[in-house]
Amino acid sequence: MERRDFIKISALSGVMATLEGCRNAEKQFIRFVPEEELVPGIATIKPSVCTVCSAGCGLLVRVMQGEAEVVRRGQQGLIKMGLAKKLEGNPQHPVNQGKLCARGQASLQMLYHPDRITHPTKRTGARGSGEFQTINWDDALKEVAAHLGTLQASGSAHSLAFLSRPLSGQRVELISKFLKVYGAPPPIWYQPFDEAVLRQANLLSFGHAALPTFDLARADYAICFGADFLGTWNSPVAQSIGYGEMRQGRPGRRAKLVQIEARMSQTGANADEWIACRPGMEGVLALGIAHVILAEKLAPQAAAARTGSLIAGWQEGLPGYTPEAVEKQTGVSAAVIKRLAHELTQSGSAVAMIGGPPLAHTNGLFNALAVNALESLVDKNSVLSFTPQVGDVAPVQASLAALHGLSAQPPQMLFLYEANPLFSAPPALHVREALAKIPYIVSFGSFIDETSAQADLILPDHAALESWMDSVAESGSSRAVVSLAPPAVLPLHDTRPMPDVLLGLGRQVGGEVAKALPWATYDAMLRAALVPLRTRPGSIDVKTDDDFWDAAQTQGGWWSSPSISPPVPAVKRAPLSAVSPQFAGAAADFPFYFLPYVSQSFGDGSLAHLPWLQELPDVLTSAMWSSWVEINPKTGDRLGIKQGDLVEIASEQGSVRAAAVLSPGIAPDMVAMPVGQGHENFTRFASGRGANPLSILAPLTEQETGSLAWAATRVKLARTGGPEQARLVLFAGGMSGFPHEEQPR
Amino acid sequence: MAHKWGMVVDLDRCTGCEACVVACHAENNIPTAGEDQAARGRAKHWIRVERYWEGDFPNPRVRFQPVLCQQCDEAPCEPVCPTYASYHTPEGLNSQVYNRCIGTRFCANACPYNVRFFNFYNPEWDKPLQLQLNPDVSVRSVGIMEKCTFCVQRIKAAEIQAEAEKRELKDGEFTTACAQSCPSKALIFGDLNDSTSEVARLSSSNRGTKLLGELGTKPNVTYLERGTWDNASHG
Amino acid sequence: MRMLRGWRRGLLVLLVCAWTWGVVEIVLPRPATRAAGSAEYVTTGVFTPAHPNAFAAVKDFVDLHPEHPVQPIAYTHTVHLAKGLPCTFCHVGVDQGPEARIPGVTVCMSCHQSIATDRPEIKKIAAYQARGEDIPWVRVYNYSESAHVRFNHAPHIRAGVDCAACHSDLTKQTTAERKIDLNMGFCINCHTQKKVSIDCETCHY
Amino acid sequence: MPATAEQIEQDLLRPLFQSSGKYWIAVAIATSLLLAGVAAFGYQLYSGIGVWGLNSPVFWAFDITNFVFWIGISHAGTLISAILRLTNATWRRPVTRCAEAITVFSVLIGAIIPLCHIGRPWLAYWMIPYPSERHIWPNFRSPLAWDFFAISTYLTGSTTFLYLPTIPDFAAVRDVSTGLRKKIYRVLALGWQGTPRQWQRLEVAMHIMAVVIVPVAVSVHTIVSWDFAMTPVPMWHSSIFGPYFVAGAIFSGIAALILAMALLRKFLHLEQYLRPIHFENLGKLLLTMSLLWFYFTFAERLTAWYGNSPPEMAVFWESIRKNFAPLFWTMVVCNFIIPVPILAIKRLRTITGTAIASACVVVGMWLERFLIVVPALEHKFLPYSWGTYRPTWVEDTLMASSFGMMALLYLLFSKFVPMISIWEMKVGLQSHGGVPVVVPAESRPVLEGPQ
Repeated sequence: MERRDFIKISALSGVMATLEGCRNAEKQFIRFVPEEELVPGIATIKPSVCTVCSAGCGLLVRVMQGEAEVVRRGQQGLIKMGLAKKLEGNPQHPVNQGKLCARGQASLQMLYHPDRITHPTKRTGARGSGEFQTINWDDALKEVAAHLGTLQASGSAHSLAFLSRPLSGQRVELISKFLKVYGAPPPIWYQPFDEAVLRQANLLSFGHAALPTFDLARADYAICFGADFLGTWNSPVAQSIGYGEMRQGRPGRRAKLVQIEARMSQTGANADEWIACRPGMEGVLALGIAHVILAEKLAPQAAAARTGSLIAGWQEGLPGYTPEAVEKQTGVSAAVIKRLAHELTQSGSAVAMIGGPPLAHTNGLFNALAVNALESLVDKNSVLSFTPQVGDVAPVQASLAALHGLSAQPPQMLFLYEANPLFSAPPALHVREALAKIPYIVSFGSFIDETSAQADLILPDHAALESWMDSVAESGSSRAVVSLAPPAVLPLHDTRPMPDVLLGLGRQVGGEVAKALPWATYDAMLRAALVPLRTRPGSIDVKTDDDFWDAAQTQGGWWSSPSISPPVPAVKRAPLSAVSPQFAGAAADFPFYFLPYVSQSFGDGSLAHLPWLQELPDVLTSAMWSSWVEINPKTGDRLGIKQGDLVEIASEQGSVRAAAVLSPGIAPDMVAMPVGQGHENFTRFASGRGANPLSILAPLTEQETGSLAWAATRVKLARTGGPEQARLVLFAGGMSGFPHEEQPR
Repeated sequence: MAHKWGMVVDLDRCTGCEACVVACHAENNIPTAGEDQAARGRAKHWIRVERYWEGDFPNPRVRFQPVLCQQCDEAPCEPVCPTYASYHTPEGLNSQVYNRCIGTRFCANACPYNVRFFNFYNPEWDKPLQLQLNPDVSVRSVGIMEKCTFCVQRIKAAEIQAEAEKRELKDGEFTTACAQSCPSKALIFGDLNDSTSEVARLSSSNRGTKLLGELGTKPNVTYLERGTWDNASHG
Repeated sequence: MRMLRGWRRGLLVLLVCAWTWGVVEIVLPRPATRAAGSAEYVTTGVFTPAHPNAFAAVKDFVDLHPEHPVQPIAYTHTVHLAKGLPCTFCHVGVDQGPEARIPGVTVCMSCHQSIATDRPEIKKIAAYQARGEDIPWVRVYNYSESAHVRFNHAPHIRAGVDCAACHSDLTKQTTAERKIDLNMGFCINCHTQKKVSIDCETCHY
Repeated sequence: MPATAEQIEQDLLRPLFQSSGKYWIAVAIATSLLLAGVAAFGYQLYSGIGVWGLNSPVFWAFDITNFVFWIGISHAGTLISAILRLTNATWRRPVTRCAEAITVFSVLIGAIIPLCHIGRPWLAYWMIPYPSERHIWPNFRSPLAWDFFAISTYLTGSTTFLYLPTIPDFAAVRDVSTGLRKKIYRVLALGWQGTPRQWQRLEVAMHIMAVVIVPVAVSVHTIVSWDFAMTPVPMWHSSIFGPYFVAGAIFSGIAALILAMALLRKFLHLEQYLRPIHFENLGKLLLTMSLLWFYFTFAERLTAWYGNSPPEMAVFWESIRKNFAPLFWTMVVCNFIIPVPILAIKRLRTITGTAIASACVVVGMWLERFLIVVPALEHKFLPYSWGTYRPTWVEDTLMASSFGMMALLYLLFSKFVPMISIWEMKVGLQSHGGVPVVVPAESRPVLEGPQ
């Protein structure tokens, strides 16, 4: 009842309520027979796998019986069922060891999200109009199978595409296999912040095309070039565990952390020393430090013989990288460079890390190789290593080229899974135009987002907690890790797991596809893939396959005994000379470097629909529910921009508006914006909120790998309005707070 | 011996990742305020990570400081409550009895840490988000103060379990939601009266301070100061 | 006094009424969605601990509740208990944790698949099962949400508290009746007698 | 000065029997305001206190400001009238009743506000100590519990203090009226016949009450100040708050009294009774209190400034220089800069002059309370958790409604009770040196009520 009506007719309603007695609406619901019997009030703990980032942490789900409003057999009613109440880290899991980050914790809300797509739906209006109608699964699947059949029959099987965010585990296997036998090209993996550059660099330097693992618990000194390894980069939980140990886990031994970046990240905020370096020049700085080490013979040159050979001039002691020369290029003083070289080599166990923005320049690979060379030079105790893998399956990699291919030659039919390029790819890549040309798009999305709003048919996937989950850890552990979990709860809605749908489609398509995918359900496929691990030394020591399968489900996966995967001889390649980063936009017109960064709350934006994360104050700005742009206070003064003002950020590609946050942790010639807000259409919590910095990125790529150089755009700033227009919600200091609180001591 | 629950916050370990904040929301049925209410200063975070800037570019420094209810032994919030809704339990917890609270909000004003929150409205969850609510914790209705309870539901569950098994509680047998999630182990919870517990050991660390200790509130949360890196000791 | 006689009084009453209506109409804001989000998403419903209406609020305040709710099935505790069934046979969980299960159709039919299948009430249960529905039992003993009580059965069972101490003698009842008023005084009395904690946080959190 | 007892009775009973159209318009306006407040409160009750502008960490604002303000106003009456009675200041006679009425009504309003401001008003009865099955008593350590007792005592005491000297006047009304009215006043007059014994008892009772009510009044506002002073909030935790609040209360009370008298004088045509001398004398009192208020404010701020404790200085500068500076300096102007010259210069200390000064003081003292409550709460110890406060229309309405309620109660009071004590005026007529002279009841002229 509405409030105003209440007051008007409160007396009347009192009488009505008296007549009505004690009946209330809920009691008129049908109650369905429970599908699963749990003891009420007692929590059951079930393992699962976290899917919100690629780290692949192990979960424990606290499941308790509750009463849910559901639709069963077309009728609405109440059912007693196991409900997931809380996610914790799985203490046995080698990656996260019982710990879990904010995003992982909040992923629970994906299960109960009020805007989940609860039934298969078919588009009725124009594309993007958001008009859908519910259809039943049989019809939906028949329709897709018919399309697949027609496509194959007409000899254009190659015109089927599958676009997904990079996955891990058997889902990759399943999708790839399906496409292969069907005759389609391999899946297109896309996410905005991909790691192709670093994987390539690591392949060249260390022989592993993978993200590195850092045993920070053994480090005495860490120098990190741009990687927000405590916040969002690589395997943040595993790295945070190591960080805690590196700080206070060893009595009397406290490591130093030096962070080099032009915008202070969460990791930078924790560093003992924070050094601003000119964007894209991190590699030069690393080589400047290496120069001092080599020149003063602080470490044997041979220590980095392999990785050094990839850098031109290494053998000669990097003559071009004298501290003074480097100071000119990077803005970091020669004295600091020299001091860092001494500190790095004098500390017991040092490590150099790179990740994030330094790789997102046109010279990203050079930066990575340079830091890798420095790493080999100073890392005496193998703080950096690589997580062993069970097979030689390389991690799947986001590919801008493939996305380009999609735009260049739109396929006849597209499967869409957990990828949202309309939000996360710069418009300059013309994905929207490509999608418009594809006649038939099928999405497995659980939510309407910008991309799945374009779909012709949506076959909603189960939430992760309702599905069989598996993943392979690329990094974060000294063991090979295969995480596995059965569904923690029964499905709430009329959804079906994507793998099962794909297997079912395979059967309907028949022929080779059905033969290649003989499993009835995904768990059968998982079992077939995992059971061979029984004979390998690891966390499960049982006699039979059945026991292994059961134990893996209870434990939340299988992991090998610890074994460090050592660097292997590097791939031969001509040495690289220093390359300057290129930027889109002339410095005169666009005076500011623009850094879109992975949000602590929303990752690449795919978590913006979770209310817990929307209301999570950003730890550096304390902003909630908002978009903002970080500006140095001096720059703000110069441009007449005050805290909370509305600012237009314009690049050659377009402009966005966001509230200004004046932050001392950013260089005066740079502005930064978190990625995540600015969704046009992504549930009630994210739609129409803030601005999307990815939408003004220039389509520059890293020269060698072709991966998106997302830090290579330049912008200009202008104040366009006051705080009323900007609507910046800060947790700290109330409505008009300023971030420079000085705490009285 | 009776328990005395306490916590250690190691500022040198804390990375400001805010896993604790979401963990607390999930565990304790803390409603999401929404943008409008958050803009009015009514977002509820029983634990928050405060951030203090020191210095300017190019040498800015940041201090993170998780602040939750300090469970003071001499809590300013307790004597001011006219109905005993805010009182001290025998186990040293600074408890808020929801059903006894009439909502004077005096306790929140008296609290120097600003860790008490008021239900300005009845909380709301868009269905079916409410299915996540923890049945072990009350859903607080309008007009009531609430605050960090040190996850009293977990304390009670563990105590009942230990009693059923006729044994003493073990250190580390359970912990609060925030401490459980904390990746860098910056939050340590336990029994201060158990001299062998980790929290008791860390509380007596020479890095230990109390937040606003000069006010004499005698908090049961100890902050361990950030360390410094000394080049000389790493020769 | 005299001034208020006759038409003037009528006028005043009319004025006050019109005025109140006006205030409600004009001054009170139109309802706005408090939850964030744009209008295009239609809220499917909101869960809130608020009372559904003023009457429910008053009822809660004065602690009014039906003593003998009408149940969908005329279950007889008398008969089942006389046959020697222990309470925990149906009310599973009572000795393990906070809650006692209210048995569903599956529990009933596990016996009544073969026992007394011809009775009309049993036929009703069988019909529920055939429709895939559970029995919509009406809760008899419950705490008001505003009491914020986290009651846990198991410690009471372990302490040897008889079920009847709180739920009265069910051997004499058909469907359960709320014969004992489980107010705070009732709990406190017993806790005081048995010398167990009467600390607020024992039950309220 | 009216010449005769008949004249006095006629003049002072007239408002009870005759009312102008203006009176009813005033009543209608006051009622509207009150009803608006009732509606706003209903809305608040239904929705929650979220309809106010409160937030974390500003959990008190307009509500407590108004509470302290009205309790402060209440010190007009009782304290002044009691002190004047005790010191036998003869000029007090026409002043006491309207002062005491202000007290009763503003304490009543002051007592209602906390009931409205709590989160769950329906449970306010838990403040009352009564044996319950729950075995819980109110927390006697809480300043709010002290408040409850202090205010209920003060309300009872000041009602009695107002009632006692009204008994002979009730009898007078009883004697001149007929019908239902006579019945009501018969009850109110408690069988007053004006026998010497009754007069003697009344004198004794009034004397006792006058003695008792002074410490009660002082304690009430001291306890109200302890709501703040007993918490470790910067700029609240101060030992000066007790006397500061009492002085401020008397200050605002006198101002309210002067205002009320000026209005009564104008609207009830009491020029003959409320004469310049009364305004002159009260004006002098107000001047004293203004100086005292300034002394306290100065002492409080200077001590805080020299103490230089960072949390206090944050609040200090916030109110003096930053967001609250306009309000702060308005307060200083209203409470000191304007009233002191007006009241100090004899030529300006006229009825209009004192009324203007009083109006300023009422505004200034409201601001003073606001500036005590809000800036401190906005800026407690940890700057990260600082907040800001803006009132909403609900709070504005409730505040306006409290003034409406005051006006309505006062208007109705003037309709049912002579606003100036008839018998005391008569005593003044006959007495020399302030010794009361018993007026035998039978010697009174019977006044015919207008038809």
